[in-house]
Amino acid sequence: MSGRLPLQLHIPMPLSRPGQSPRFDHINLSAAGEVRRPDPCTPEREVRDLPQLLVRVLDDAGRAVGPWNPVLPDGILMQALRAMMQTRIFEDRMFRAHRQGKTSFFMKSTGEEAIGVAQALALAPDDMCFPTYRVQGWLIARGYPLVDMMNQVYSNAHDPLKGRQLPVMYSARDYGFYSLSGNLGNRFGHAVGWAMASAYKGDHRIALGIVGEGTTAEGGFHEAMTFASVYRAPVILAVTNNQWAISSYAGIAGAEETTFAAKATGYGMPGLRVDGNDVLAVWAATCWAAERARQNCGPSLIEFLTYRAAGHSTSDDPTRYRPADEAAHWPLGDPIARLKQHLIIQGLWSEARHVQLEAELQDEVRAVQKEAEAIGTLGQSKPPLDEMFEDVFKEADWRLIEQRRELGL
Amino acid sequence: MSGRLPLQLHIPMPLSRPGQSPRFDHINLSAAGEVRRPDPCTPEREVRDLPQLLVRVLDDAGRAVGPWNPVLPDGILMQALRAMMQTRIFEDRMFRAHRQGKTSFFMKSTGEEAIGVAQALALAPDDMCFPTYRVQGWLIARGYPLVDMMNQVYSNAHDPLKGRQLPVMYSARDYGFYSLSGNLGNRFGHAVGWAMASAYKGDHRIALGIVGEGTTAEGGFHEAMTFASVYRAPVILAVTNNQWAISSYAGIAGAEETTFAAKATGYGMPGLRVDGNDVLAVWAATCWAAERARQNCGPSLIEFLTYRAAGHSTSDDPTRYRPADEAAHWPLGDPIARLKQHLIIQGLWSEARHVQLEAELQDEVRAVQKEAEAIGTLGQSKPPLDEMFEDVFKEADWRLIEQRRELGL
Amino acid sequence: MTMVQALNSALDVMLARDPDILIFGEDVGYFGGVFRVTDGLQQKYGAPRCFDAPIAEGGIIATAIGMGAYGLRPVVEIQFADYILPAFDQLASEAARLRYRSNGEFWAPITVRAPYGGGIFGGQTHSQSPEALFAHVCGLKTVIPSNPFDAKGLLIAAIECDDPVIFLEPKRLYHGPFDGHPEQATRSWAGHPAAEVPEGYYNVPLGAAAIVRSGHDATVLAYGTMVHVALAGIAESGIDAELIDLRSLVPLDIDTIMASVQKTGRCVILHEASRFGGFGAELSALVQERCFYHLESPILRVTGWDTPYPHAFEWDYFPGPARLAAALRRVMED
Amino acid sequence: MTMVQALNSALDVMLARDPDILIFGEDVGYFGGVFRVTDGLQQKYGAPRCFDAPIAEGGIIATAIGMGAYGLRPVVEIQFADYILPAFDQLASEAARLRYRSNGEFWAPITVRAPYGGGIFGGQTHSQSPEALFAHVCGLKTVIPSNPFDAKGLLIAAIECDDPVIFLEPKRLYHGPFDGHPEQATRSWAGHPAAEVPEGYYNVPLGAAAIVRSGHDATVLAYGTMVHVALAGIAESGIDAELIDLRSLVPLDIDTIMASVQKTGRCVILHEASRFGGFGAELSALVQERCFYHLESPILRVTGWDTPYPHAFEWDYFPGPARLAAALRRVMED
Ligand SMILES: Cc1ncc(C[n+]2csc(CCOP(=O)(O)OP(=O)(O)O)c2C)c(N)n1
Ligand SMILES: Cc1ncc(C[n+]2csc(CCOP(=O)(O)OP(=O)(O)O)c2C)c(N)n1
Ligand SMILES: [Mg+2]
Ligand SMILES: [Mg+2]
Repeated sequence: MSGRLPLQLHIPMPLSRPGQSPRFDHINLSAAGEVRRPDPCTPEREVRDLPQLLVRVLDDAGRAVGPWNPVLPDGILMQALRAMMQTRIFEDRMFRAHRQGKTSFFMKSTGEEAIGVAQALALAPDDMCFPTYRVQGWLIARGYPLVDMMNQVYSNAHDPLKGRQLPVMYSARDYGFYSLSGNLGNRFGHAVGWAMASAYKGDHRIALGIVGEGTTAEGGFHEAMTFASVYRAPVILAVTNNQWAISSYAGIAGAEETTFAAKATGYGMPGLRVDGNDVLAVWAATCWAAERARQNCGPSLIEFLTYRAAGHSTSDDPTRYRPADEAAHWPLGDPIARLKQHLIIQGLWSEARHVQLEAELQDEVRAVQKEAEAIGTLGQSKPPLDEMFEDVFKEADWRLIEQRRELGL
Repeated sequence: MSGRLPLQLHIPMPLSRPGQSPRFDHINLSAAGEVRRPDPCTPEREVRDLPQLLVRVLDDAGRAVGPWNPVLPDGILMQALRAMMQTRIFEDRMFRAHRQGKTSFFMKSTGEEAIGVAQALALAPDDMCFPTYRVQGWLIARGYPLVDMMNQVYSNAHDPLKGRQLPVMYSARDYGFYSLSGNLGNRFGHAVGWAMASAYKGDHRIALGIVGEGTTAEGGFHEAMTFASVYRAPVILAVTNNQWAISSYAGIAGAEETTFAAKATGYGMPGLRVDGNDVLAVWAATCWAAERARQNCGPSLIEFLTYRAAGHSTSDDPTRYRPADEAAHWPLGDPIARLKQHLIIQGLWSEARHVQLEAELQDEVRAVQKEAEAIGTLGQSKPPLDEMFEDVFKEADWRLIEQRRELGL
Repeated sequence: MTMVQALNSALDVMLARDPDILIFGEDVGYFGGVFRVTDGLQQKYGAPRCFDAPIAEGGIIATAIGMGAYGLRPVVEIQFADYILPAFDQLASEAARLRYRSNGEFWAPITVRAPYGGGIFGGQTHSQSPEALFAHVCGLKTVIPSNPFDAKGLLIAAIECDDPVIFLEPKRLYHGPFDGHPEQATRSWAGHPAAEVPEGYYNVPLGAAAIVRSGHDATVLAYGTMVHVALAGIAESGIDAELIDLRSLVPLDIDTIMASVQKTGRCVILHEASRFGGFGAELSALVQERCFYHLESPILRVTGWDTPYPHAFEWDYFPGPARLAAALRRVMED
Repeated sequence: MTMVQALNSALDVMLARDPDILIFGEDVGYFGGVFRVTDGLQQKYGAPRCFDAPIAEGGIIATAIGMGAYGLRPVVEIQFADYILPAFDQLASEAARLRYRSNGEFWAPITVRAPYGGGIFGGQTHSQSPEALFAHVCGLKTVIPSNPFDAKGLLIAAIECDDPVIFLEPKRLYHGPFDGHPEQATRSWAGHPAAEVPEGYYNVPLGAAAIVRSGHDATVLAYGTMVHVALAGIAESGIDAELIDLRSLVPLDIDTIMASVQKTGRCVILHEASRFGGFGAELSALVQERCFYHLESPILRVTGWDTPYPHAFEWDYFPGPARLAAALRRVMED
């Protein structure tokens, strides 16, 4: 053993920090249209190359190319564009509302809107999404009332969650949106159980679980993958790799060593790596995995490659740990701009109409915000106080009844 | 969606149950010598085929063949044979001691002795094994006093663990054997942390973590894999796939879908699948992974394919859930018989000498058992009662002091 | 019936009644569980209704919660209560909170069964009593039967309950009562009045304690195996103590407890779990808060020590009848 | 110094003193932690001594235990105490047991820091106080400072301790004291006597409570943020209460508690965690067992309610000075 070099502890570090030039040369991209599209029921051993490739539909010029092009009706594309734009506007306004002291906390999905929006439109109304806080676009795409989202963010008297939850931690059963919560990754396994229940009942409904790339490190991620694989649950398991987990770059979750899609291999599950900033690719991959699930061929894992263009939350200042202009260098661009470009070259859209839609949506969201603020912002309006003691159990026991009384209720 | 078949919940089932003929046709075997041996520092993407193959050295005739043949000195092979035989004899006697009411519990590693024994001999004395209960062979190969193992099993006055632990849950720091415990998989991550500490200090020591195939489902397995991969910890992570986890066949842990070695792929870690009933293959794979770790090339995962020939523990009756003669059909045979055959065809050993050694070892173990039983079996001899209150903390606080007093000590 | 048979019968009855009930857990399928509680159920109801799970307690609970949210009523087994801790976050942060945080849109009507407690030389990882950890989590119910009749009726009530229930089965009672005298011959349930278990459906409501023995001089609060130990201890003490079997810790039958202590003026709490921060602390605090002016002597706790459960010292750790009798004599002296 | 600065200083001092100390956790490296407690340490000591961890709390604790077994003294951060639960099994079944079960061959000298408690509108998953769960586990120590001086000295003592220590940092106190009056202007630590923190090494031993205010008529037991709330509540009540800051729950300074209650004859316990099975239950039980004949009125608990921590109702949930004052008046009346 003598003569050997001493061991060394390796600590992964991103290629660039504040003050340095952004670099993304470590990220392998396939050309749009390059990756084959196997039949959705293909066994995993025949698609073991896919996790290292990148499924893309829109090329740099905005053309939809290759076998994954879903060839969607124009109406759907317009719906997606509108939902993504509305999501961005909604989030910007709520972010500012936080800065104005109107609530305690907020989170944005800027740059990642394609994912939640395309998934919401691609899946069936009675499927269930087990979301992260970064897919508010799902709710918006499915027409959940904006004013209720705002009431939740403001924890006001009309808050559909009765003031019990942190802003953004929505729950919307009728919109296929499972109860969100702070504990990262915990609901990935719920998605699998829900999907197993659907299979147990002989229904047709499938589940979609989502985690961020940072969250893939949690043990619960693996347990969900294992259960999904063992029981061939009709579930789509998605990782949104937006390069950052608060201040930790994806290398801290394992991205130095391989892709997140590659995690599928260990479970004999197909893994797709998909351009997450391309609505068409997100749509196509989601449909592929949904088809697989509905045909009893089992689960899949999809890594959506994207970039978190905003800070982690209102509590975060990303310029402390990454170059301020990093987003601008992200090789997969902005999902709204890319869909807009596609629609324009298809002759379906124009700069002018875009500007007009933007203004319309701004007005709409502004009006809704007025409505919500007329009810009240955090602390100025509240659900009834006794709601604090409801729903701990189906029926309150003597402890809660006594405590409510102690509080004079 | 109409016209589709309803979803169905898939529950994995083994090929044969009690009363049926044993079948192992689902297990893919490579021929001995068939699999290439890359340089230990080869990047994972270049060895991504290995998890589906099977590294074997001894062929069916007992010849050592192919690039993984470690070409060991005869002395080492004899040491391995002796340790494996002694392990089997020790375990048989202790199992019987349990049946005679001399202790509360016992576990055997019958059929899997090659793994712990070869690892113990292949690694350096100051490396650390984070064991399962099924590698008692490690201690025996390293010369841990048999009488102390028995004293532990009997929880008697000389029990090195002072009666605090269930039988078999040894701890033997000086023999590179980390404290065992019942909670499956919990120490896999300790192995990674220990290895990281060695790297942090610039030392040369590496760690070996072991779990059963059933235990790979635990979240802690994944977290250990993730940390090992992210920090390139000098650790060997081993899965002993003995086909059963109590009554659950390996399919319940995911074996229907892919190999356990394939789990390495998701972490960008090489994964080896190795004949665990072949001392030479276990040795060779362990050395390969150790070399990789010592050269700062990071961790590896090794799946050792083996078969749990005995019941899970003294509490188990395997004939309730698998064919009674399943072990006899296991395609990779018995590790002792195979090494014996190899030594015989090498001209180093004979049936007669084997019988003689067997008798010697029986005598030796019997004598040791007498010695241990002279101290006492469970309940008839005990460590001092105040040991119950020691080592909860480095120094007992008032609660423990008072409680000791309450007990009249 | 033994307690194992009673539990099996509860599951059998419920599987037959409600197609939305299903069972899974480590080794519960073909084999019927390491303690045989699910014996024969896979054969009778088919694999999708009673099946083996991967060894991942967190995954088992997470999956059950998802199924519960879909509308099923999963009953899962954790092989030993000691191994429930990897799932603690799923229980405390998810199952217990789902209804509250979603304003009733989703909930987790799951039952988590686990063999529990010591007395079988299981050592530090097969003997523990973690009930205090669950009792502190708002939104979980915790139930612990002490005999076959209650076991069946409480398990049925737990399965029917729309809240998540932790159902802890004193494994030392599976095959017979145990009064804390290991030197005596093992007893079976045969002939015990609480072993008269109807074949069919019935339930024992959660939140109702049972007065196992009425008495005038002191109150003993116990649950699980300790109910039997308490009976022996009371007999050995010669004191006319009232014995309350809590049966469920959450919801807790505070009225029965208060009425008894207000009558007797003395209270001893008996549990097997370690003392510091154990459930006995909550009982002591409650009794003290509500019966202060009735108390004639300090409430005492007789419990496991503040150490892990040590293999060789099982009966030194286990709070047996002698320790209870001593405590009863002490509360009477004061 | 603020509490954040004091904690940072403790880590800085210890990294400089002992090369076997290292720090890791989510976002603690380059960024310096979401609460900035490790700010500048990676830059000063290099990446291997202060680095980011994958988001896997169980993995963080497991890794730390392995390092501890090797001979290092890892100090890990869990980003919020709420997120310590995925690691609960590693803490309770491994860290807390390693020394015992290996007869002292291995142990886990790890320190687990976590921001803790409410008062910052963190909602149900960024506000919890799980201390009772740790206090019940034999083999873990639990420490909760209430001011910058103690925070630094206790953290140093925790790092030096050869047992695993859970170090809970009341996040509402990070930048200033908080007496439970959210309607008043936020205060900073500047000018507070306990904010006078020496730059260098010192420690505050684990297991020694502090008498924050001496008094004759009643004893208030509190820790963390509640120490400040208690001071305000006592002032509002006009009662001459003695206030004890426990500082560590395990080991608990039982002597100081007993001496005080035996003097005052009355006791109120204040904590932010939910009541049922909370640490207040253990305190109540201990005081009752040891001071029964000195007690002139029931020991009361003023605590968070038995519900999750609700975002909109932060100040209705938070046990503020008015509730303490009312309890003090009640114990005086009786
Ligand atoms: C169990 C748990 N650990 C830690 C946190 C604190 N936390 C909140 S978000 C976050 C980063 C998550 O990163 P990622 O999974 O990549 O999702 P993203 O925010 O990038 O969408 C962390 C560490 C938490 N909420 N839950
Ligand atoms: C966390 C945990 N869950 C469950 C158990 C109960 N248990 C003990 S051994 C075992 C089976 C383990 O199977 P495997 O990992 O394949 O190891 P093997 O026994 O085959 O060597 C189970 C479920 C346990 N000890 N710990
Ligand atoms: Mg991310
Ligand atoms: Mg196995």
